[in-house]
Amino acid sequence: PGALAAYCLMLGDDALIYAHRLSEWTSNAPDLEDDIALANISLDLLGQARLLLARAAAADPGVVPTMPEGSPVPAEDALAFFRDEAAFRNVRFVEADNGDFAVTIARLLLFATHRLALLQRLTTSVDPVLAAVAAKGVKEVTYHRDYAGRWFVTLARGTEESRRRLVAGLGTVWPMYAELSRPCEVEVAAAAQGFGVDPATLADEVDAVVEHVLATAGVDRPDVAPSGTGPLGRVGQHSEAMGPLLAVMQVVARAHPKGKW
Amino acid sequence: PGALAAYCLMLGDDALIYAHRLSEWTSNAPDLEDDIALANISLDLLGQARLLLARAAAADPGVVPTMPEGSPVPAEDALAFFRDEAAFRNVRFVEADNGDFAVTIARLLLFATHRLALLQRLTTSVDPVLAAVAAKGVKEVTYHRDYAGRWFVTLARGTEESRRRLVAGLGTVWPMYAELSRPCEVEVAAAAQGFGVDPATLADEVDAVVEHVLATAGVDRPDVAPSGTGPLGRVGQHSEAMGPLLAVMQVVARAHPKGKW
Amino acid sequence: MGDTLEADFEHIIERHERIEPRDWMPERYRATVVRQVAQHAHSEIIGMQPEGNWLTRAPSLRRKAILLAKVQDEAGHGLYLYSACETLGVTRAELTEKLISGKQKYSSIFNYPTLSYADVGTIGWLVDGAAICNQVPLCRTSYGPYGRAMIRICKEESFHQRQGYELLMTMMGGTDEQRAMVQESVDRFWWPALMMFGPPDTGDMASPTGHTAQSMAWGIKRDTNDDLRQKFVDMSVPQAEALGVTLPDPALTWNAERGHYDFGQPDWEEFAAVIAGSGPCNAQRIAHRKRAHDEGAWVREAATAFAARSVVEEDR
Amino acid sequence: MGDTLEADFEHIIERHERIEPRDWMPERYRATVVRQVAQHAHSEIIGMQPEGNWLTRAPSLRRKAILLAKVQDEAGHGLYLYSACETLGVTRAELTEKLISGKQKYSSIFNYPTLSYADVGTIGWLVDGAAICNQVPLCRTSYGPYGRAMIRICKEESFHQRQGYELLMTMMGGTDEQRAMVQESVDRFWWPALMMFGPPDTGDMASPTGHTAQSMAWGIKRDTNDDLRQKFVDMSVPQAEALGVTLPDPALTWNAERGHYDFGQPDWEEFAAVIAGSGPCNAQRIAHRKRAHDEGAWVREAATAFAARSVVEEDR
Repeated sequence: PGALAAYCLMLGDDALIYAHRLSEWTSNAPDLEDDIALANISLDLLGQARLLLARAAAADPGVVPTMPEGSPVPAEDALAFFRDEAAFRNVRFVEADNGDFAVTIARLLLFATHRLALLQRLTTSVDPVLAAVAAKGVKEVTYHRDYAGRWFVTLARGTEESRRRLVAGLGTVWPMYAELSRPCEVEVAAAAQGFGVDPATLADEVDAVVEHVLATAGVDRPDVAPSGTGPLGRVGQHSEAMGPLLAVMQVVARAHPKGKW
Repeated sequence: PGALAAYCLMLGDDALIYAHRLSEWTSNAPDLEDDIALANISLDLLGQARLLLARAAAADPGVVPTMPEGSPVPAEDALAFFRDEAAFRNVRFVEADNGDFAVTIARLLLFATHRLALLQRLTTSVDPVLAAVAAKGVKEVTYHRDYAGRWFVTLARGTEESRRRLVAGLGTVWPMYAELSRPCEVEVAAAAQGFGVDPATLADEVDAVVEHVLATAGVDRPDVAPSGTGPLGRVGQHSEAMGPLLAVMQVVARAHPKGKW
Repeated sequence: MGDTLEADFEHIIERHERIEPRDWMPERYRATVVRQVAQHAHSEIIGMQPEGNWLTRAPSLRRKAILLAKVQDEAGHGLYLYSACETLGVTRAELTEKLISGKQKYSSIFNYPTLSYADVGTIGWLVDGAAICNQVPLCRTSYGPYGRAMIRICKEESFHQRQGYELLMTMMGGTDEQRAMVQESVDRFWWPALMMFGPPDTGDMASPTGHTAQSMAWGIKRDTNDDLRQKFVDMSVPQAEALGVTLPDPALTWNAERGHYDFGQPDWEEFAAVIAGSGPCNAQRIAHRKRAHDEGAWVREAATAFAARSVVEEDR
Repeated sequence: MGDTLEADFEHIIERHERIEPRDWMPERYRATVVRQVAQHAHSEIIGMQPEGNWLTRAPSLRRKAILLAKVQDEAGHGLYLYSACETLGVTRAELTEKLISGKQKYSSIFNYPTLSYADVGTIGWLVDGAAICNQVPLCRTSYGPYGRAMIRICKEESFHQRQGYELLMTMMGGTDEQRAMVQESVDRFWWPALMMFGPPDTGDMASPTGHTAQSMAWGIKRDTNDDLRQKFVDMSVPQAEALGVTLPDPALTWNAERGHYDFGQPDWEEFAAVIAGSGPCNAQRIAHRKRAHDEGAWVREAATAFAARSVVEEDR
């Protein structure tokens, strides 16, 4: 596929799969306010996913799976519901189960910090659509990061148990976190062509923000090895969590390839 | 469908769906011995399911979903993987999540006690296949019941926590338990025709065994209302746990309707 | 002095004005409002589950977004309503405890399972539709905070109802399987929706506790169960026709004399069983809420401890 | 006297007889056997995860039963091997603790994910195949309980290998998608399977700790890594041809002079990374085991408490 389409797919899939995971919190959060906040974050990311998948399809219709003749399924849905696992381009970081609230907050902090830095850069993308999506996303993800940051510090400095869980949760998500800043070919090409960003160039900035939150929380950087080497999720090699996620996510859509919803 | 086919489907679906749930314990049990025991119980029930689904298909080929031309999928698999939710005839009791080990043991005790009484009667079924399946099953399910009974008493009389969990677990599974002994039309017809059993006629016998285990464990019968009235699962009205279970169970088979495995 | 207060209270009620949190009110009025508002709040919270069940399986991204926003709105409604209760001196924690222990009820409708994506549409159309019939009059209810919450809630509910109806309409324009799915869903939800208005006001099945009469006198309730049920049926029949589905009631027919539809009675024994705890999902719904609440306890405790510590640190 | 004991020990080793639990043995021998048997036991237990991942998605009931029985066998192997360790005075609880804390290792292969149902077949064919090459010589290993456990295990592993190969063969006779699935799976597992024999015996990548030499001298190990790897390649190439898949090694070619296949080297840096904890699934595998172990703690405690109480009651 074209580099722009590939790049939009990648960013769209991150948002789509993570939105899916976060939506699993609905009716399960520790308090009503958090149920609402997590649903809101999920909705924002779902919105970003829809715009990015639509942009990918517009930039290169070849990325959209072929649907049976007469199928009314729009491109964004063909991409979300009719691609097989290996065609998804999200990082494995967003696939894993939510774990408890501490794991969730730790992952959200890392994800939102990275994505905010990325979207800020993308506001000057030479692709006007991408720039517009980024401009909208910056506001949203700033809130996501702040929400996660506040809870991160609260849990770290709350009770003994919350601190224990937070530290464990950070350790749980940390091994896959490295994948977000490990550049894949698509990102390198996207950066070279001026519409995308090489995530390696964001690492310092992201790291500084994360360090600041860790310091405020009085939590050490986890001393754990990264999970896997190479781009993995970005080239379609996912974790074992992805298959069951897609089985559930795609089941109704796939049962009705000519369905209207 | 014919009454015999409908009856075999029903008993086969109970075994199939419960075997599926129990297989989820694999690599997750409290100790290796229990990992092995639960896998063994799951395997026994899976074996019963295969024989019963095959009997259903032989008794009335009309119950088997139509597969695309040239599909090599055998009848037992067409039934397991290509029926939609509403065509499954298992009780909702076997669909629910496993919960913790206490919930699992409580459900296994109730399920195996009921099924053992049922299979013992079915050894004299006028259908020779059903009688043979039952004769084999009696030995298997006797072990299942004894395994569950031993753990039930152990947990009840182990630690404070294990007792608390066991009592809670029994309360969790109890509301749907009534469904097993609530006769549906198919069972009434099967009993009238001599190849099946009206589960209402088993209730006293099953109840006596359960009471005996409860007494040994020093645990009271839960004082909770039954979940739902009428046959529900037996007429295809399942619980909300069934959809996601089938989404996962059927995903690979459905992606390859002409696949050979 | 008690007499003056009571007279003032009665006076406000008579003039259809609002009772506000700081106004004097009879203890039974307070208890009745708390019970009704809490039950409504609990219904919003428990009501997140049957629809939330389809969030991970929504068949299009647009529908996933709509559903997520809707379930989120229900959480928001729960939030306003618990706040309205708090103005009467009851905390959210106390109310949650009463929900989980079964001491307070929620709408019987949420004890039915959602078994296909069409149920998301049917809940919007019929269940939210019935809720609106019940709730619009409550915008004028005598207790101020409740009435104001209801204004906002009704606005959103009516938006949800349109979205649900629109989903069903879209599905009816899809494949045969989709149309069958919609019909099957409507078949399952029609009677439980009628039950949402509560037992008949008269006859054997009428509520013996007489909540309705007292609540109406106090202006907490504004219409009888049967009136609201009739209004709902009259509203729904032409909508069903426009949709192309059959409502599963052979007795349903236009009565020109009355200017209303005649209709059959729901299975009131089933209703009684559901209210008594034997609905298909009662145990599951409460267990879900209890699990989420219990699993969140350490988070709420952490927030409390952190807030307390922050106050201490600021004081230094 | 120590000299006599040591001489007896050496004598048994030289004659390729078995050391039994009650025999005297040097502390380093004991430690080495414990380490090796524990690592093998851990590999069986962790090895349940990648295949167990497909239990709920097996595409036919026959395959579901085969897979469940196989994963159950792995648990059984773990059980024998932990028992063999226990004859050397180490408890299963201690070993589990060492696995969870990362103090003891398990086979690097299980740090790769299973991503399609073909992986179940490929693990049977290649991974169990490589395991058998490693393990058959261990049936003659010097420590008695280990050797006897290996005899039983090898018999079952070879059954599993045939089942895995048969699954792949069946899939190759299926649809184009299935054939592509098998090829993709073999592409992912070939190199990690070669790594299962450990680093080369000589050269830059050779293990600096020299475990191999000492273990061979003691008869705990019986062949070098490179010999076993060669044997595996020689065995697998004709099997791949019969299957109709391409092994992903352009250097793979028959060397008539050597009477063996020449083949390329795996990415030993990747191997080092996986051993160091950076495999795609290391963290996940350990976390899974830890979670299951932690969640089972109350059950094991209950069993212990119940057993203790039963003893007391019997004593009365």
